[in-house]
Amino acid sequence: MAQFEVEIKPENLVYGKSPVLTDAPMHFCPGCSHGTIHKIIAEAIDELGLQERAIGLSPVGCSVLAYNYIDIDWVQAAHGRAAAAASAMKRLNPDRLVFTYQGDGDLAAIGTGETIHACNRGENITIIYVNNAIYGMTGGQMAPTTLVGMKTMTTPDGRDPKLHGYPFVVSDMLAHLPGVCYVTRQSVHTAANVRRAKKAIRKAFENSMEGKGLSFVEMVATCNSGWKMSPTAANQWMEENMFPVYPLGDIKG
Amino acid sequence: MAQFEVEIKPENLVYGKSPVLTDAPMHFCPGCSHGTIHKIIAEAIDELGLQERAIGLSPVGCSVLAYNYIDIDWVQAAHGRAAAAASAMKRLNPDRLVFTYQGDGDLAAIGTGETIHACNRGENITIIYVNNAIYGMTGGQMAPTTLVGMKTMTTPDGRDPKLHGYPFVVSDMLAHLPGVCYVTRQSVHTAANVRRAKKAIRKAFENSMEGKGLSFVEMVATCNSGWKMSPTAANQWMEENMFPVYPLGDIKG
Amino acid sequence: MKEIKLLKGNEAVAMAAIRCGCDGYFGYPITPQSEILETLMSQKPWETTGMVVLQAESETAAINMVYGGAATGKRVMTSSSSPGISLMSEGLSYLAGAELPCVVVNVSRGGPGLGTIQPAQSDYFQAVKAGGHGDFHMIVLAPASVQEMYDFTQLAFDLTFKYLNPVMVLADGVIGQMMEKVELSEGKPRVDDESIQRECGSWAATGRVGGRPRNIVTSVELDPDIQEAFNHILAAKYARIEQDEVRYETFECEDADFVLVAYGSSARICRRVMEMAREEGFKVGLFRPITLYPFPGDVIARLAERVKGFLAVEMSMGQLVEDVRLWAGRNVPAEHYGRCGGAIHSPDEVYNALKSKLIDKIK
Amino acid sequence: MKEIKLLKGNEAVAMAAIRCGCDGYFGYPITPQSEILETLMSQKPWETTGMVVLQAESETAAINMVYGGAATGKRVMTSSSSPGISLMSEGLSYLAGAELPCVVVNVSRGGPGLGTIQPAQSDYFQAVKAGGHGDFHMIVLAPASVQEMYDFTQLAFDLTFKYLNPVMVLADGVIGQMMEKVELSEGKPRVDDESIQRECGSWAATGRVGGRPRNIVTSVELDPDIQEAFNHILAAKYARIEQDEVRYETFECEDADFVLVAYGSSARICRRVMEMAREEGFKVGLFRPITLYPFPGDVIARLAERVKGFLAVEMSMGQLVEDVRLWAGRNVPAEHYGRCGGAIHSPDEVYNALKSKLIDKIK
Amino acid sequence: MAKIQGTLVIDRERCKGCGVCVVACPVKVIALADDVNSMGYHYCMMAEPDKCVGCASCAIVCPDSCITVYRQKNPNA
Amino acid sequence: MAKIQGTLVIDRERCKGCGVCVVACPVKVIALADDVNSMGYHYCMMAEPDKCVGCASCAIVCPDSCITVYRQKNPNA
Amino acid sequence: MKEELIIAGFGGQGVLSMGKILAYSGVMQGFEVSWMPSYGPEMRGGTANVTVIISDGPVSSPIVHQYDTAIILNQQSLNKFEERVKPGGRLIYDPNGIIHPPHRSDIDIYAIDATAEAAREGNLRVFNTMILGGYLKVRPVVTIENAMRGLEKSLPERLHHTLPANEQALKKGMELIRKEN
Amino acid sequence: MKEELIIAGFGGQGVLSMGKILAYSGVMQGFEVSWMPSYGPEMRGGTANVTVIISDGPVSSPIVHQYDTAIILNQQSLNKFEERVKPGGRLIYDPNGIIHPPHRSDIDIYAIDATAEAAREGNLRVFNTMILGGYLKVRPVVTIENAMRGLEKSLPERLHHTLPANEQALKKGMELIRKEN
Ligand SMILES: Cc1ncc(C[n+]2csc(CCOP(=O)(O)OP(=O)(O)O)c2C)c(N)n1
Ligand SMILES: Cc1ncc(C[n+]2csc(CCOP(=O)(O)OP(=O)(O)O)c2C)c(N)n1
Ligand code: SF4
Ligand code: SF4
Ligand code: SF4
Ligand code: SF4
Repeated sequence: MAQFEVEIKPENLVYGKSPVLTDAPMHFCPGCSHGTIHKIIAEAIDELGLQERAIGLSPVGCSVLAYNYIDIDWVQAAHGRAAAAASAMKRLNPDRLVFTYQGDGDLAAIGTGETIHACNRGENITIIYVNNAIYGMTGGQMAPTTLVGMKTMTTPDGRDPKLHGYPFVVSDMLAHLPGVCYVTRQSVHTAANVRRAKKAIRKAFENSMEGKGLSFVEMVATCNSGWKMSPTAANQWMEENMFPVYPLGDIKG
Repeated sequence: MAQFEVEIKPENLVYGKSPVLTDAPMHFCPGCSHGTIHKIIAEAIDELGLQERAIGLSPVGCSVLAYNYIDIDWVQAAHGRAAAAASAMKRLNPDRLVFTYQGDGDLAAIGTGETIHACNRGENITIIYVNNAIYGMTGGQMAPTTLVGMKTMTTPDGRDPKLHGYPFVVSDMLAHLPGVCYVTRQSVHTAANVRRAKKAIRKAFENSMEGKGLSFVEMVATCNSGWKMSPTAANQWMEENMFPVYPLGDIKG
Repeated sequence: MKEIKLLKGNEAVAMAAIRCGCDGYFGYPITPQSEILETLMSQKPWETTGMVVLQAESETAAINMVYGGAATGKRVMTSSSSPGISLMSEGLSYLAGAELPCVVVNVSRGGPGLGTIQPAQSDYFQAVKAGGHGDFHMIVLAPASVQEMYDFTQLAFDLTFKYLNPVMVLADGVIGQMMEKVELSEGKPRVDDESIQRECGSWAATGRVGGRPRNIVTSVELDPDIQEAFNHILAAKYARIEQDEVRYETFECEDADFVLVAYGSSARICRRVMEMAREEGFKVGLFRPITLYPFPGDVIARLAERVKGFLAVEMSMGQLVEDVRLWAGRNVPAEHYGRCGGAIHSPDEVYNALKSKLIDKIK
Repeated sequence: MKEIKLLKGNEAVAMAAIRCGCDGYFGYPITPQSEILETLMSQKPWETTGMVVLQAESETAAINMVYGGAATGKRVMTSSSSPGISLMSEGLSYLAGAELPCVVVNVSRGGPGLGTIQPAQSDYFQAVKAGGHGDFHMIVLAPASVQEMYDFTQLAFDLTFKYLNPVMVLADGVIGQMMEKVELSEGKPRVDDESIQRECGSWAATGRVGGRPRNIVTSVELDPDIQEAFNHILAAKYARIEQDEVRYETFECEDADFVLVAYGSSARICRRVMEMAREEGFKVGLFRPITLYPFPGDVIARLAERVKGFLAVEMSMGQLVEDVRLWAGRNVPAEHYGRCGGAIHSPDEVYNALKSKLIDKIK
Repeated sequence: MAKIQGTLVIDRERCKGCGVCVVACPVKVIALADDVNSMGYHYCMMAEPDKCVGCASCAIVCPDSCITVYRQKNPNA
Repeated sequence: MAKIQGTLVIDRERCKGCGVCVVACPVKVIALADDVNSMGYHYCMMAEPDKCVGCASCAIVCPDSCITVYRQKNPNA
Repeated sequence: MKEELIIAGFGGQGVLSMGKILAYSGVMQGFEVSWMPSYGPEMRGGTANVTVIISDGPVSSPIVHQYDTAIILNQQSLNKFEERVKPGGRLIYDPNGIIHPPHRSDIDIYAIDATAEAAREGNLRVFNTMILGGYLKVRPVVTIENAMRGLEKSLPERLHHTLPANEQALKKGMELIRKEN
Repeated sequence: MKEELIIAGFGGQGVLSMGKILAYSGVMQGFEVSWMPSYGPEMRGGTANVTVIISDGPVSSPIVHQYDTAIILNQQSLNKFEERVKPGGRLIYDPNGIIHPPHRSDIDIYAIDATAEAAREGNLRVFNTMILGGYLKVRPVVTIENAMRGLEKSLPERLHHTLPANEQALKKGMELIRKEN
């Protein structure tokens, strides 16, 4: 039977780079979840037609340069303070989509207070929370979310709760706050998960535009450099070790 | 029948000022819950024989001068940061009783992060959290705990959740953290409640000395000046309005 | 319509903000400035001008709310007092680093630490030299009356948008808490979104309205050469500010043998001291810097060629005096007098100090 | 037992802390100093000396942990880099206000804002003039080699307990990240609890051991007169420090026409510049302040009577230079040269600046 | 008449006249005085001393530790 | 042979050779090249192009948006 | 004309608002004024005071150490401020609760039994207007009309029905005040 | 003796540890040394470089702008650092991945095909020791013995079994290096 060649033309296109992504190559390590999450944010913004109304807040962390990749207006916020900055931005610009993108060090360590209070005030913003259980940007130190026994640059023998406390489970805690309308935990390591994660982001963005309160999307993610694994091994390790502590699924709303 | 006069002598003493209280008159407003809470802390320390081993942390707030009244060593901590300071103190002095005494502005607003992380680390300290739903010291502004509809200097028309967010219920949130061994909510407006509250403080102190983790004692309290009521009216208002939102009783442990 | 009111300094700040089209105030209670937030909350400008007023959970949150609001091109402000301003250090550095406009009011009190809630001027260095880490400056305005609390709040908004640089109004508990007559200038409406697009469209993160290229508000730059180039842009801006925005008042300095140098409430007190000295026949003048940064150093330098001595009077252990010395040089004495820790010098005390530290020594 | 190691500056700080009996380190990761925390965590001193090492949830928490630990009389420290130090401003002011001993290491980087993670010296003002609000000073030591990172960490502990005042070790990314040979001095054991009672029993909150009157660690004083009296006690302490603790190095200043003034890594670079200039026959010296506070101003003032000019060299837009000018007076030029924003001046660049700004102009 | 008789020693100068003890007393022994102390407060006093059963409720709720309670069996009861 | 045939356009210079797409492909179409691109990465390529069903799983999981997927009915199938 | 005045007493006595009425009255009369309170947590329960300056020229220093007039409402304030009345100045005090009365002979001392009178009238609220009346009697810096306009300005709308009672009290105060030395 | 050297390449190429081995070797030989890395997030994926100074006197500035020797492992670094070799100095590079080779004629240029050789030997780990060997061949700042002692010092204990392979590589590098101009 004759070899058949698919024609490269728009009608046949199934999936390509989102027009809301810039052409800049991302500085992330190979296989880093950040790239995939950036991508689906761009897709969600595109699908909802919000490119001209979206303002993102990038954190201090590996994703500090998110503004180089997603083609919307961006504000780079101080370490941990994105939720406070976003609160003001949304109140002053109620018809805009205002969302933050924050790592677990950023949100769950130094930013705990700002995050909880933005949630408690029920600000009409979306928080995308990338939980890779480590401080990526600074070279792999323990985060509040680091698993018990997990080795990092500051827990070389593994996290010992007696010394370093327990993995901090943020989403479930926030779900208790009346100001929060939607809490979900997703991941992007398989195509099915990416699809679900994107749906979650869309829902969150829709909530924000409809003024329903704060939407919180946790992304359980890998940091293969920090974990000192290959990208695919990291994905598998995440399934086996992260998901039991941070189970995927909707928590509220 | 003849008038009988009780003899004023030690054998007949039922109740008197705790020896762990100093003679300094307290600067609190008449009827302020802080005085009663100070008193039972002193009594608990006395009963447990911990006067020489206790170190208290006083906050920024009406109780900033707690050190003038309870006759133990004290450290006055920066606004909201008592839990961080206490963490270090206890780790460096593991055989001491280290406890913080904090208002709701101090603990639940600016100190949210430090409080949650001390809890999450399971520091062997006690936090006494005085929730009077207002900023007393600074003249009666809204606190995170202010009830919906409650009038304060910064919510002159009453707290409106749309503008100011929701009353922040701290204790239940903290109870979810594995590092926390004991969470209870008490009040001191009747003799029976004072007795229960003191028992709670004793239990918390015992936990701290036994290294069981963090103990958290919330005291639902009045600030009659801030609430602009008489002390007794404030007590009644508290029963009717505060307790439904902050119900008394043990939450964990 | 002009209106005369008897207002506290803090109330004047709030009224000024509403009346000059401020879009948002974000603050946290602290004595002696809580009336700013309280006045705003009782005026409910959201029902009239649409101004947002939000009580933050901390000063750290407040300054980052300001950062966020400013990043969208809005006219935003916060206020606090000394310890609260310290908590804003990182945020202030970010605002300067991202070249964002905002107004920060410090109604300062005695320190260090929790200190006292009484008035002090011991945050001069912090305001003028190091509001935070890194090479940056804030423009610092020092009001000396309630009227100036009102006027400088509005001036601060003009300057901050002119230079896209944070402006601090540095007052103290005296100016914040006292009442004086204030003439309330006619109000300005808030700037509408179209005007923001027009005026701030090149930098503000408002959403990519009309599909314009994206705006990025940031203070991070991983490449040191680019960061350095940016620092030089900032430096050039500061040079412009130093050139164009120096403000001060002189009182009877023309013939003065001795010059008092004081700002804010100390300048008020020193006017009395000057009167007392003149009554006694001493040729004493008063130099009052209105902008603490840019500092009117040239004027000091010029005076230094002629006068017999300076007395810097401030409610601190000696901060302003260092700038006076820097500009006066080492050939003419620049002495310091000040109460501190919340204590306020009375005119008599300052007069005695002037006599003993300068007049009696030099004549 | 003395030991020679090849260490990074950051590692040297960690090793010094363990070996000088530090009781507790509390810190938060930030480039370029995270190796301090990492080295401590890998050395596990809690298993040997019993030292506590805790990763805090933020710099704010870290400095308040230091505050708490210091309040109990323990030898405690933290470290961070520029934005993190800004977040410590309030805490530093509290530590000074409560007269507590502690060591704070700032391995600084380019700012303002998030800036760059590359080395800079633009936190000079913050360290020296205004680590926070209120009238206070920190003692500031500026190491210029990895050996000094080690030695000054230990010196800092001695000074902080001598004066009960925070001591900052102000380094930068160059000194923090470079490796050099270090001679590790013999260790000192941690101070035991009895000795703490003896040495700090008059102030430390250790529990009322033996029923002694209670100790209160605080920086609040509602009565301004008492607060003022306390400010004068602090001032007297600072006067003692300015008297006794000035440290500096001079290199070939005796016959110098021109003097480079530089600290930390810039001083290292300037030594090379001086060599280059001397090779070309120019009489150039180098003055290196080791303590930035207390500033060796008298020495500058004395040099100013003789030399033809100063060039302050620093990785900033010009901060140290202000202190040089303050002390040099207005009769002799004190110029500034520096890269900033994370860029580092090469010896050649500095040499060219020296020539064009001073030598060629004055000769 | 109660078998157990109580009595109070009240530190008038310390008392702030908050009235919390007045409400706390199950048998309504206490009232606030018409007079004020040197701080200007209407201090509290035993208005009906005979009724006191020495249960200490008043003292326990007093924020300012102004009340000391003594109790004795009433041999006459 | 599949009725639906897919194919990939891979941006080799953008690819970081992470291998996530390799794992994601249900029919094992993709492999990493022995060669490296100018960033030094072993970029990925279609090792068995015929097998591709155009499900886009690879592209969806690719963090760096290197893969564009096209699909067409195979008229010969 | 320049009057530098301090009013000092307990926190709850309406010291600050008395100062405010006076300041507003000064404004009504066309003067420059400044009103500088002590502030802080000690105000609740503790002492409070306010410095009011009324002047026909600009007020230079709002902070003064010596006063033309001191209005004193409790013992602590008397102890603190008696010495700070300028020689030739005046001290007005309410004898209620005063154990050690003022003793200086180089100043004019006036007593005004406002607490007692207001209690007698059963309207403690007007106590400070009475004091103000007494003050204006001995130091008429503003006219009664302007004092009433000042009062009106400084009272919130919802309390304007008390204006007649206050006018009564003002006049009563003018009657009550008596010189002691 | 003073040698100011830069080693520059990709993040993963072991640039920093090569510098560290050399610095340790210098210490073994009794020299003063300094090792100053570029650092930062760009190190992962991006470029990395380290300046090593070996001197018989104290090292004044650890920061230099021109180098006696540049060891270059990728194109970006070549572009950046070729100009910064002192006239008369030397540039050593691995041609793997180099499209535009060095062009200066006032310096000595050496190529060393270490990547290819290490790949051939199936041990990419020793690639940088090979380069080091080549360097020491043309600039013998330390003896082979001290280089090996430096290597031992800088390797963690658990990698000491690789020392013989590294010694091999060092020698291989000395063979491989060839002058290009
Ligand atoms: C105030 C402050 N403290 C610390 C840092 C250093 N820092 C940069 S990123 C980061 C944490 C990054 O971890 P995370 O938020 O988990 O994001 P990731 O890099 O893992 O995506 C830290 C601590 C900083 N830039 N500012
Ligand atoms: C950094 C800082 N911010 C603000 C303040 C002002 N302040 C003092 S006490 C306080 C809050 C008091 O409220 P709470 O903690 O509820 O205690 P309470 O006085 O009601 O007992 C505030 C905001 C401060 N001292 N320091
Ligand atoms: S409870 Fe205490 S302070 Fe209150 S009235 Fe009774 S005795 Fe006085
Ligand atoms: S002891 Fe009991 S009965 Fe007696 S006065 Fe107190 S509350 Fe009343
Ligand atoms: S489109 Fe589907 S079948 Fe084709 S290569 Fe990608 S994952 Fe495999
Ligand atoms: S997932 Fe993307 S970056 Fe990774 S190997 Fe495949 S195409 Fe390359």
